[in-house]
Amino acid sequence: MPEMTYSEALNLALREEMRRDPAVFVMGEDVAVWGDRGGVFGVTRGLAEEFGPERVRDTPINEESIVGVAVGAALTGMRPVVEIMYSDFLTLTMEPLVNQAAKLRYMFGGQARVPLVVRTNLGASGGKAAQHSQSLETWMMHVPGLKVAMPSTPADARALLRTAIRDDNPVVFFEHKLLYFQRGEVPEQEESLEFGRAAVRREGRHATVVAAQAMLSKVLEVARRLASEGIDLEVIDPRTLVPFDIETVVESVRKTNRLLICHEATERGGWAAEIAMQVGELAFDHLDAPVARVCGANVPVPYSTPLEAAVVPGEAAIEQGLRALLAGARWGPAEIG
Amino acid sequence: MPEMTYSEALNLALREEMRRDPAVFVMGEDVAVWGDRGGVFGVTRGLAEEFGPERVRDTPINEESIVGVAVGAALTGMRPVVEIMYSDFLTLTMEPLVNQAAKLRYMFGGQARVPLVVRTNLGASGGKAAQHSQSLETWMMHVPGLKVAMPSTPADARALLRTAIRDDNPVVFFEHKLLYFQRGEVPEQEESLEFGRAAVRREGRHATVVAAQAMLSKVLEVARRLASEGIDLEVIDPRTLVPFDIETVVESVRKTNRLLICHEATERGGWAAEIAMQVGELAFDHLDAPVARVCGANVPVPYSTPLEAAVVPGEAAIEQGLRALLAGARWGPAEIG
Amino acid sequence: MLRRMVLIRAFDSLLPDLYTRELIRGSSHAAIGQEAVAVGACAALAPDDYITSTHRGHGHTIAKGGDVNRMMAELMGREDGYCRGKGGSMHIADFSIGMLGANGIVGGGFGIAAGAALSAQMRGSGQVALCFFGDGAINQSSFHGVANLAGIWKLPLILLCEDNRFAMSGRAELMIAGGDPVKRAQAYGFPGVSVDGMDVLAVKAAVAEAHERALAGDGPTLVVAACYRFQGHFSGDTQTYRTKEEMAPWLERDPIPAFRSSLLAEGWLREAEADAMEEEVATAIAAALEFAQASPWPEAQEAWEDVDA
Amino acid sequence: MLRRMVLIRAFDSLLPDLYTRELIRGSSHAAIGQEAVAVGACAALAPDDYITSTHRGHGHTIAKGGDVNRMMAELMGREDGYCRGKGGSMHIADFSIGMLGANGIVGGGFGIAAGAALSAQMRGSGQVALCFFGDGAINQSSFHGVANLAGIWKLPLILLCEDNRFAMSGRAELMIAGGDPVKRAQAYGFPGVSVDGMDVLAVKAAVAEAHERALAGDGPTLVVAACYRFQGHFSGDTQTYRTKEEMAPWLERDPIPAFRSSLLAEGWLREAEADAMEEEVATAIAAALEFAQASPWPEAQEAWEDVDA
Ligand SMILES: Cc1ncc(C[n+]2csc(CCOP(=O)(O)OP(=O)(O)O)c2C)c(N)n1
Ligand SMILES: Cc1ncc(C[n+]2csc(CCOP(=O)(O)OP(=O)(O)O)c2C)c(N)n1
Ligand SMILES: [Mg+2]
Ligand SMILES: [Mg+2]
Repeated sequence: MPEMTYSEALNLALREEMRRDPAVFVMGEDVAVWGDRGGVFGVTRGLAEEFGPERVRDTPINEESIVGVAVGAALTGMRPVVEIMYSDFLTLTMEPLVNQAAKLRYMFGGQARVPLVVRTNLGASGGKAAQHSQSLETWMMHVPGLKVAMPSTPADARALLRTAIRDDNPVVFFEHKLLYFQRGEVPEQEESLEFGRAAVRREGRHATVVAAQAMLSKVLEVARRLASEGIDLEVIDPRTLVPFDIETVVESVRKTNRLLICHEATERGGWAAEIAMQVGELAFDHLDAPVARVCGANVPVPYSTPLEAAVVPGEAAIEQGLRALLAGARWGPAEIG
Repeated sequence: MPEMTYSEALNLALREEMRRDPAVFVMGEDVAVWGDRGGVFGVTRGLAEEFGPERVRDTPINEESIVGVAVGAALTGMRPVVEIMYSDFLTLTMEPLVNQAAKLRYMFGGQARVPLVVRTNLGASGGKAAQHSQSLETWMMHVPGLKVAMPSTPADARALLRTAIRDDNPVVFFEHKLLYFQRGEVPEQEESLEFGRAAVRREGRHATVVAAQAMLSKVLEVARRLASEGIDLEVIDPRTLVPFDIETVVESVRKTNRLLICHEATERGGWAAEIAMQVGELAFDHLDAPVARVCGANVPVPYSTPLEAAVVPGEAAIEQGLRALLAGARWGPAEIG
Repeated sequence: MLRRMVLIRAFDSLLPDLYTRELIRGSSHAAIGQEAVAVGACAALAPDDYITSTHRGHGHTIAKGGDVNRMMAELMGREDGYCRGKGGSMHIADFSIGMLGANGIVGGGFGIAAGAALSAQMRGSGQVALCFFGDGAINQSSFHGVANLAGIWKLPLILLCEDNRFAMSGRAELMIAGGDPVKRAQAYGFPGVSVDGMDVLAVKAAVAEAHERALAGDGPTLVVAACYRFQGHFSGDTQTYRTKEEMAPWLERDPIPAFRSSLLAEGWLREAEADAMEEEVATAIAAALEFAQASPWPEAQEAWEDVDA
Repeated sequence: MLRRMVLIRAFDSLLPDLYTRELIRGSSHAAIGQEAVAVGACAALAPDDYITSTHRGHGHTIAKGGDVNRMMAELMGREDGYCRGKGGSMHIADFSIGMLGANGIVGGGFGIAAGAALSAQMRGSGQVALCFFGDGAINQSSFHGVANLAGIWKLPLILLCEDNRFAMSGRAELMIAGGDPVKRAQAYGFPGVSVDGMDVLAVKAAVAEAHERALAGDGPTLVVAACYRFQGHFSGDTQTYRTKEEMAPWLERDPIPAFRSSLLAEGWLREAEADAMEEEVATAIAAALEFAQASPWPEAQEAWEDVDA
């Protein structure tokens, strides 16, 4: 299998889908002409050359209209894949995304289809500070009518983006800044990956951990470390938040009896709670300890290195959380301050 | 104690605070000239007459600028109280609210204060359909730097709005459409009500229910009904979601050993999960059954009477949820369809 | 065209009574007095052209050729409604006639219309999109982004502003900086045209010209149609924000009798034909009421359908 | 003014090296070539007037009288930085001099500036607010709502567009419908003024006039200053979107030597004074570097402070 970066894998999916279906087109700020042509993180690189400026559209700086116009195009036969440069700028697109894209089909009694993909990235990385580091995927999960993907590997990035583009519903597709230039194997063949199928990234029996993207690699690192002490973690990558593969998590918890959920998004009101709630509903009697979480602190993301490191869960915090879970004690990030 | 409507109680709080502090002013669509002067739900009635058009400002239809400009005014010595006619239109204000109001103080290292109140209403009522019925309070709860209030009675409406206006931080103040014209006693004296203090609306020992606003009255009605069967519910109204009075809930659960959370907001990713998670963290060993929830269905709010009634939790759904909780069984709204 | 105007008037005239009888709920907004704008504009479009509408959308739907039976059934929340009862007044859509939906969000149609125009342009379909919006909506943020995009991409888009002088209680002259909405077009480098919105033929002519520009690849046009909302914003609006005196001259310019008289005077229509047409409309409306009331209520479990495609 | 221009140049010239040495992180954007706009504009303001800035904000802060020591400490994420290390380049603010913050959101300053102007108007304080923004930002939705409000409320607001011809790779002439941003003012009924942004005195004069209008209660002015970004959007920008040839004529019009020469020619400055001033700036910059590096790192638990007042 060829190796490529996450960014290249996304690029490949776009290329394949644009070749396959002339209705697919790309639109966003600096997606065509920027850099060596194609997006701050290179995801759309070379597409303008191959598909021309009609299908790879640089827009003015107006996120609201990027999504708003994409909704109209999606309703009328096109399959727009738009890029919002940072997920913080989703705040500017909530009206068309939430009041229009997510609801039109429903409000119109099934008349409409909205095959729209909104690609963006989340997460803190290297001091981008509070307005370029947010992880807003939980908002989207709370909106009926939106699907939510968050791939963690190059192979998944390509396969899930492909699925997203073929989906007749609006998909918010969250990439992670720290993953763009990480390499991984990607199958030669185009592969389909259905939404709602979690990946068990590591099997184990002492506790289950759910984590995605940048948190996933930290969790796996901690798992390797704990393995040397004979602690076996099962690590699950959800891949999509809507639909969410709760069965895989529940099955794992039935085995391990302990669950920790780890996300970078702000802890309060974040999706860890939703998963914990569902696991409680479905597997309460199998839980030997309360579901635990290690999540982003309830503060905006600060700039300075030591501050950023304090609020984004690192390996130490994850390990501490896991040890507490295994010991049965309570642990929360508010206490590490 | 005089009786008045929720809307009148809010009006009273605005009036009192505007009299007290010349920095307080009101801004929004149709808040001054509409109807008998003052807002679709009458909350700002008569304020334009008393305080003049400078301090009670009708704006053009542009929610983004209403909040955006209010942030600038709040930073520079004023205390704006803005009205967003329906909380669905908060989607248009997320950039100034989330990226600016919530974060400026933090990003600027404590230099700024943002004494801003954004008043709006949530909930379904009488067929307003998908774009005028959303309950988006959980989004706000997930944003560090925002406080979130949702009063359930006229007395609380007045007291909490007063506290919100005096707070030096941005507060998103959710009213409920179905409450505006409900009456209740409001103390003669101006009363302070600190944020983060839940009200125990009914004491009981068999299960705890957390609910606010329109759900609260339904829960209390069900509680009355179950009382005749000897089932004693403890009912807690959180009053504010941020800060949240988790102690009161935990204390109650220590006594009742069962918890149900009921909100109108979409179930998936809603705040019931957050409260359940925290209770799990703090009182896992006291739970005799998994925390349950009866919440809005994971669909947009439909128009037609039977459809709307199906997706917004009614007394029957609440009762069914409670009976299942007391019996230890699992219950979810997906199953009532 | 006269028939459609009369049909709109008759349809929207039912609303207060339907509310009183609790046959409809939610919010609905009558376009009485503004019929010439909807009908004139749609008369200049091809059947497969797109329109987007507003909260005040019944007239637009009828003008584009919508079915009053299904509209009425939707208002009553019934199974045979355009949206199977899920939408109500503010979300009526009929994709089969290019009607991409009313919208409960002021300014919500800008992106949809511009996107449909982009789609038509990319597909080379020769379709044009027309966006109805109010004098209030021109101040909405989404106007700006869409006007700019339409300008640089020369989208086949007609921005049709129904300037009925009010946005709820907000007077256009107080809310629109610069006073006249038509000035906004120049800022984006495309033409802005003012037209008498009480004159259906004038509206049609202005939109036809904009339509030609769009098809020729010359991009968008802003058409501002001066009109007036004869009734309250919605049923129950006390209208304390305006006086009978200021309304009077507008009410005198009612577009329907005006158009009828001119058709009669110019011999396009005979008195008897006109009367027959009005009777026919009355019959259609009565039939719509019957159709709607005979339509079943949706089943509760349908609330879980149509979320995903 | 020349001193501040030179100081901005010197400050922003350090950025690439600081990145290489990993002394700063995140994104920062140099205003090299645009110094005349920041300095000319702020020179026309009173000390207690407000400004809002952009992602490219170092120049604005220095021009308003900011302290390069605290700026540099902030860039390095230290305790003595303007934001105690929480903000970094894109969030530097100094409320003591009316500098209401840089902003990471393109268009994020419009509401803040207009709100400050509204506040000044309501308090009768005689302050004016100036909003710096780019040719890219004029297309942002927030421009529209704020321009409209400022127009109808006659806010004491100066909208200062730094038209440096690019928004990252987006060329102003391709992205701004209608071509010239200055046209947008007319749409809202207030004046739009074009000025040579390479000429600090011209900028100062234009802003002074807008300032007078604002104080007289005549409302906002849009000032469009034509300038050029001499360097990449940020460090690491490969600038494939523009050619050396098109840059050359702009680079020749460097505002600093131009202003220096004219001051010398007109006798306002002597060569020796100019050299001394440049040396003094070099010393100030060296001191800032030293100050910042000597400043302690914030403690981890400070991350939990400053969320709430
Ligand atoms: C985003 C948004 N803000 C506010 C409203 C409430 N609202 C509904 S109609 C309306 C007035 C619209 O005025 P205009 O655009 O002139 O249309 P008209 O009602 O005159 O037809 C308002 C403020 C809304 N539905 N959506
Ligand atoms: C809302 C938003 N969209 C996109 C960006 C990414 N971005 C940062 S600066 C910039 C270009 C801004 O152009 P302009 O306003 O002309 O300012 P200049 O960089 O030329 O000074 C872009 C697109 C952003 N920070 N915020
Ligand atoms: Mg109007
Ligand atoms: Mg620029």
